[in-house]
Amino acid sequence: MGRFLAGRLAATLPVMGVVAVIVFLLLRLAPGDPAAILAGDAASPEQIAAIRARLGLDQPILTQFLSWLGRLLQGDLGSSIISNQPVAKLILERIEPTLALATTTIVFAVLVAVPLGVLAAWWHGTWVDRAVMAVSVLGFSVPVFVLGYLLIFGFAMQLRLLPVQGYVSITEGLWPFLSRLILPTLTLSVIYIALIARTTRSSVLEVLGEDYIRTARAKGIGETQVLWRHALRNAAVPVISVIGLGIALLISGVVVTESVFNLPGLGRLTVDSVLARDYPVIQGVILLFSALYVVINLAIDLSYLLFDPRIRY
Amino acid sequence: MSQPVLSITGLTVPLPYGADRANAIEGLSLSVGANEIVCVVGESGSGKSVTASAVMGLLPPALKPSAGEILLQGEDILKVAPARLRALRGSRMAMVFQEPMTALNPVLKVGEQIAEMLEAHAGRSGREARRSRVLDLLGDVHLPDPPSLAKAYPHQLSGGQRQRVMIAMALANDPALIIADEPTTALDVTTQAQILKLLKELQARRNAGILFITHDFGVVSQIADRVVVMQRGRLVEEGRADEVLTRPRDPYTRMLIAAVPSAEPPPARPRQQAAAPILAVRDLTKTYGGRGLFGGGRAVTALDGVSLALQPGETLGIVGESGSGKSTLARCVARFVDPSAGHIRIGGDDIALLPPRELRPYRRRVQMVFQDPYRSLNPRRKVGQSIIEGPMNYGLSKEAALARAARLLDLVNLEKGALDRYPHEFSGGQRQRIAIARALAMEPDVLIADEAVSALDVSVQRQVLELLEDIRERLNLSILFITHDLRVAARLCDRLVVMLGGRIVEEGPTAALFANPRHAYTQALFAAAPKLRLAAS
Amino acid sequence: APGPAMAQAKPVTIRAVMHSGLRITDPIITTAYIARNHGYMIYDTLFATDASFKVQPQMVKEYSVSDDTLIYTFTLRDGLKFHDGAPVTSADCIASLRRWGKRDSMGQKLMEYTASLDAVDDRTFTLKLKQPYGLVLTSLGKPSSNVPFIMPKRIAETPADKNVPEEIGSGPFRFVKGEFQPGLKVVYEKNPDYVPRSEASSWTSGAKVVKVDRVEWLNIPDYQTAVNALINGEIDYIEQPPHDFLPILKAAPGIQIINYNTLGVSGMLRMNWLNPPFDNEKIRQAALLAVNQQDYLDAQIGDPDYMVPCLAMFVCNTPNATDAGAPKTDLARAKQLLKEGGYDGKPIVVMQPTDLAIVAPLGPVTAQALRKIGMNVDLQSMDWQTLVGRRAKQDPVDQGGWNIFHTTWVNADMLNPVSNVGINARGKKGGFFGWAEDAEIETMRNAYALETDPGKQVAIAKAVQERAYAVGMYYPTGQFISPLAAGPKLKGILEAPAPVFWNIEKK
Amino acid sequence: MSAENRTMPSPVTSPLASRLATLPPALRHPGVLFGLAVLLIVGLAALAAPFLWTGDPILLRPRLRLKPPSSVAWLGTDAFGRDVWTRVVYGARVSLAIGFSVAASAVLIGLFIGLVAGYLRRLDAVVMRIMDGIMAIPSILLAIAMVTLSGAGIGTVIVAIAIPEIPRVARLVRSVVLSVRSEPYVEAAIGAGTRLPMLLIRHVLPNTIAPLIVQGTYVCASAILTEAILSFLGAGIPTEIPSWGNIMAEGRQSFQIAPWVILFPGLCVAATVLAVNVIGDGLRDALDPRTARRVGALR
Ligand SMILES: Nc1ncnc2c1ncn2[C@@H]1O[C@H](COP(=O)(O)OP(=O)(O)OP(=O)(O)O)[C@@H](O)[C@H]1O
Ligand SMILES: Nc1ncnc2c1ncn2[C@@H]1O[C@H](COP(=O)(O)OP(=O)(O)OP(=O)(O)O)[C@@H](O)[C@H]1O
Ligand SMILES: [Mg+2]
Ligand SMILES: [Mg+2]
Repeated sequence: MGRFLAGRLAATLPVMGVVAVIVFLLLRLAPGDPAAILAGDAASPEQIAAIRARLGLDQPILTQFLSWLGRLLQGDLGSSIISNQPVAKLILERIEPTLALATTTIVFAVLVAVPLGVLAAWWHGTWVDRAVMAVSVLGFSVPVFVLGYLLIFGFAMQLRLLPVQGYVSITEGLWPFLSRLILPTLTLSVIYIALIARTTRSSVLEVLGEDYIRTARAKGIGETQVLWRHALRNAAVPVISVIGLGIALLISGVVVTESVFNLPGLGRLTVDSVLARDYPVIQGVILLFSALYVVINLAIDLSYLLFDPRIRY
Repeated sequence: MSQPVLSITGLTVPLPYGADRANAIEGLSLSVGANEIVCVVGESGSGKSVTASAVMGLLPPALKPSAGEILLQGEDILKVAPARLRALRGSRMAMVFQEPMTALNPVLKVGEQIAEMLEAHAGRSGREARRSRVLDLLGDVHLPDPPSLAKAYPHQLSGGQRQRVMIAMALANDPALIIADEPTTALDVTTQAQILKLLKELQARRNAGILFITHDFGVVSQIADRVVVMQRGRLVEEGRADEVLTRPRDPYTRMLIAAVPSAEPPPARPRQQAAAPILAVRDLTKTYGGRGLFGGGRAVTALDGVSLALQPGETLGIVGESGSGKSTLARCVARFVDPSAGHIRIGGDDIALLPPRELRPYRRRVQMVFQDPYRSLNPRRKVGQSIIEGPMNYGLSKEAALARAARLLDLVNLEKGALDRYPHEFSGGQRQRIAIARALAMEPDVLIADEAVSALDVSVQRQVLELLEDIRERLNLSILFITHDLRVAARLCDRLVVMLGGRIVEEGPTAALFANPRHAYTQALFAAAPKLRLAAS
Repeated sequence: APGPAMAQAKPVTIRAVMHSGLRITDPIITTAYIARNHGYMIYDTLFATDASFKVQPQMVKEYSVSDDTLIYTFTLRDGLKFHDGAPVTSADCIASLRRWGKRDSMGQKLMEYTASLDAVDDRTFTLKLKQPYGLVLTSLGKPSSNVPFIMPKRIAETPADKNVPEEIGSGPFRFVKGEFQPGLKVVYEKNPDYVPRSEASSWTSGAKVVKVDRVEWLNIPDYQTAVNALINGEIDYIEQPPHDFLPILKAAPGIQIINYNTLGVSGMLRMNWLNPPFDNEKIRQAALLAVNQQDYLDAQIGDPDYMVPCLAMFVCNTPNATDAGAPKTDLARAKQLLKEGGYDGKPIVVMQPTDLAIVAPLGPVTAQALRKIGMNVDLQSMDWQTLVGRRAKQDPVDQGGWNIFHTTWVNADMLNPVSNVGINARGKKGGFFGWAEDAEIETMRNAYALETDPGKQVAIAKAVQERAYAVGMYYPTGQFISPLAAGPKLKGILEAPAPVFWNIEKK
Repeated sequence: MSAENRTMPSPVTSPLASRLATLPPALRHPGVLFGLAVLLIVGLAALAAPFLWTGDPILLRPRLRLKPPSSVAWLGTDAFGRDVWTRVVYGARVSLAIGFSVAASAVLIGLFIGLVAGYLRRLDAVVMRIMDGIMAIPSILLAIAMVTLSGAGIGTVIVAIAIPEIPRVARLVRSVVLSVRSEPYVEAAIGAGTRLPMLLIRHVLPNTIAPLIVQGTYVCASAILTEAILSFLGAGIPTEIPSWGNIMAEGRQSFQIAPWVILFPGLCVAATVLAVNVIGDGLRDALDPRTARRVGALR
């Protein structure tokens, strides 16, 4: 167990290394020039070149990479080219809304999707099953931004139940915080619900065919208990895996959801800095995402232990 | 006799459209009295399990009884409301399922699983009361250290222990009827013997009726009061155990009983002693796990300095306790796993530590027949394709390979048309013969058979054994034959080795070993084998 | 942080959605309009232009010009104070002008003719010219990018290509550094020390009286959301709602649509003079004859109320407005010129920034027009920053160069041949992207700059425009007005060439 | 379980049943049939686009912008006055092309990587770490970077969307390979001297097909949606080439005043994604190796 953890944590280094190299190359090969952006419309080539030199962008890629890596190893993520602010500060400011949205989305999606999936599996082949599957596939078929607009139109504009946009920290009260997260959460979780519900359904379906389910029934216990106590726990591992895999999906979805609902989160920071070629910020954010990804996967692998005593590390 | 615990009359369960016959069971009537053990025997697919499930009300949704009644102490299972059925299950009737490996929920502690049975039938309410009852039950089935065992998960128990947990569960609410579906197929004889003894004891103590499904006649003769013989969904014979076993009336029963191998080794085959063994294993050691980048957990020494030799044309049997390293030995010799140390000589060359690339020339010379004939044939490839694959790998033309395959099918008693069919279109016995044909198509020097007949019912098992006897004579084949069935070993093998804990503890000519086992474990093994009183064949 | 006085009552706050997020806080190093707007919040200017295009003193109390028009003497008003408490001095003004003179095109020109800038005392300084120059006050009162904002000397000494380290000015609002989130949110609070002028406000001149406690600029990237938020009362102000949303906003109760910038905005089609086929004057003319301004305006704006069809390069309804030399769509002639120019059918790369809603429609319209006369067009979609990077490349098309891009300008920047960068004809030596080069125009531009008689200036501007059309410097795709939308509570929004927040009340 | 009934060989009694029985079993699933029908219609419409009363998909008519559906423009016009019906029909070409080529390329490349990683222990760790790395990069971001890197174009968008999908496919294949490689029939084939490439093709590959079809349909559906998101972010297909994604992205501005611009391509996306997903689910039910094995074992 300890060795497993150590091993997994050690394995994160190569992953992050790979990510760092890929991202660095991608960015530096991409067209667009932060110096030209900084210089503005009327700048002369000399002015742009001077800015490039000041930013060190005229150095060979390898040199740039090594110096970035060197600073990174000292814990310095650098500063934004565009706004001059430290990357770490930018990220810290933006992390809260994204984290809040991701958390509410996961919690909500799991709370809805798992029972839906279980129901569909239980009523396998009936209209309940078909309805659940159709709804979740449909949810999967609507582009996130369209869904966001529809929800805003319905809940905020017509019914005037919820605010349209923005983010308020939880420190300023639970309702202000939650009310602004409800619509984004709904929007973002639809895809997620579809994914989890379908996985839960097929996983529970598979488990329901297992011998120990028959054993459980042979004991004369009620069907609800068969379902929740015996079937669901055994079906948990693939469901958890898909939640983990879906986190990558979530991060992509966050980008759009954050723009539609004007949440000042990491997704927007990422897109904005990509569009502005703000290299240090992009690198910092991606590094954070990949670290997060690795940690989440580790957490998920560890959570298998909770559900399946046969798994040991 | 008072009212029977279970009485089935005229039960018919139709099969879904398109199956090979109309009804899984047809007009079946049988009864089980209190304090009686009724054994059900019959070929695979004859409807034994369907009968058991029907009694429990646990038939798969595809199967619905169309006629008949099943009376449990006078109450018709087929008519009662679902809630009532649930109340009956586990309290008045209980079932021990065929596969202990899969019948227990892998994520719940065994203690909880037993306690659930008590909980479901409210009788014992208090948590404490339930706990002590669980411990009593575990003790009843002779499991060691019940308090810690109750906290174990199924995968932490051996097969025999799991089987006993299942039995404890079945007994929890003192049911009037216990149904046991092939509860011992996967077990070695020592463990099997323990379980049978236990069942018998418990039945006597609690005055329950037991419906016991099996294909092992040794087991039948050891515990049955009455025997029911089924074939293709019908009951063909029924009677007191000693009568059916010694004086079978129905031809099918007679055929079955005749197929049971005798425990007496046949006289040794006359063979000339060759100068050099075809296969020589020396000091073979295999340790699983322990290595690996991030630690593979525990290390298991599955083989610990095993040495043996196989002469040309000889059949060497390997018997021994479950987990003693028999399969590991076979797989090392076939080089599906890499030995940790030691030597494996084929002809003159040591292949023990050759890298995979250099193994190819030797692959042809050692062939393996696997325990599960279905899984050892690629379900997506036609039988013909599977058979010619090997020879063609070694340069034979397709025509020549097909011709050889046709000849081999003939040798294993299958028609030529079989080449164009898929594995699932064959019966278990046929599949095992196909697997043998595939191995023979390589013209190997050594054939390794790992539990190659254990999964088959006696009549099919007999066909395969006869085939092997025939082929080894004709082709002068050397066979390494792994089994846990001593009768089978006795019948086929020239010599036997007995394995325990990764070592060979005894070895010798079959007859000599049977007559005079010296090692304590060998003695225990033979003692545990069920004795048979059968009709003289 | 808000002072104790503000903490008691809930501060009156205007929440405004601006056209983009503020990232670069230095209005001198960038021409970005958001930085200019930011500049108007926290800085003040020496002079300012009023609604009748007259330059009025702002920080300057009085000024005098020597008879030979070579020496300008400026005296600052009393009580000018930076947000850090320091008084505004001549040294601060001189440093600020020098820095601005390094970046801004009009500033550069002014500095070319400037012999020296000297402090006379703390509140008086002089600007000495090398020769008479007509645009001294026009430059100092320049309403749009880059505006010569006055900063403390220590900050104005930052190199001209480096963002200022601190946001300190003497303007009517103070920058709340602690709440600044680049690209997301900027917070300003009322500067209690600011002493407004007594004249009435007119454009960026006159009194700048702040009537709220705070102004928050938010960047809501999705206009759909911003519009909904305004209707829902979550925000008070949208600087530039896309025209497609105006019907919705008009229908919503209480929402005001205000044409604050009547000068408006102009679109520009810019060809690259370095690459074939637009290195050929005939083909540039062919292009100008192929396009039709009305199509651009229809595609871009749609609502006739907000379009100003206008082929005056120096902005309609201003002193320099004229349609001299303007082409009339003539496909036959265009085709003929194309043939004469020897167009070989090579694809023309037109860059289209899909993420910039106001510019995005121009590319397809151009593509369709050029195709009509038989040109082969490769319309390439990209994001604006890719375009910004790529338009700086002087390479041939197959090595990452380009042929055509479009952009828009606030008309305040286009009013004369000197400030209108599209007319800059210096080619590769300091010209605007596209690198149009024409010695004749450069001569006229210089003449315009040196001319002190407004009437003669107008004549020069006309000649410049005729020449510019003839050589194909650029095509104005039309003028339009981008109104702002405000919630029912805002009163007193001023007209100006840039959005300004003084004088606005929130009830 | 009823999945088994469905896939039990049909009785050769009624003519319909016998005709159905000649279909491959997977195609007999009603969901699959429905999905295929929808895809067929969309696909045919895409192929026959010029003949479906369409005009020029890029013809701008700025004066006719944002007109509601009428006899002139069945589905109305967009903000450039282009005909929405024409663009939606032509858009089917691009969206289907993107969906299918992303699915095909991600599946093929992922399959190759997964097979190699699953079978060659030595490469496994390295290859999978790289895959993890790619997976850790948010796919949208990678796509934006790729698109800005090599310019907007169908090809770039396909590559950009496919790359992040590859690791997921590779992981899936690898896990199948790991479980199949210990199957007795694979060992039997090794024992018969079958060389690695043949072993993979004959014995391992077929087992990956069922899960790959499911994964492939999922990838196909999500590629169509991802393209829409990329267009939303300004990094998608050039507007000259209509795709459902960029039609919707361009139309989002006028969502409230001209909902038809988004509605019709939206419906098309929903129907197609639904069809593809239903096919995937149906094939999973029909091709589930467990079901197949159980059916076989019962006979
Ligand atoms: N779920 C099911 N659906 C359809 N047919 C079934 C099902 N379960 C069993 N059958 C069929 O019912 C018949 C009887 O099967 P059953 O399992 O009772 O055989 P068995 O006697 O227990 O054989 P074995 O000794 O192999 O366990 C077989 O033909 C089998 O194919
Ligand atoms: N792949 C493996 N990794 C780790 N341990 C293993 C592995 N395979 C077998 N073992 C262990 O090696 C020992 C010998 O196993 P083997 O399969 O050879 O036993 P066997 O004699 O064939 O038993 P059985 O009669 O039950 O088939 C057992 O303790 C088993 O748990
Ligand atoms: Mg059975
Ligand atoms: Mg074994």
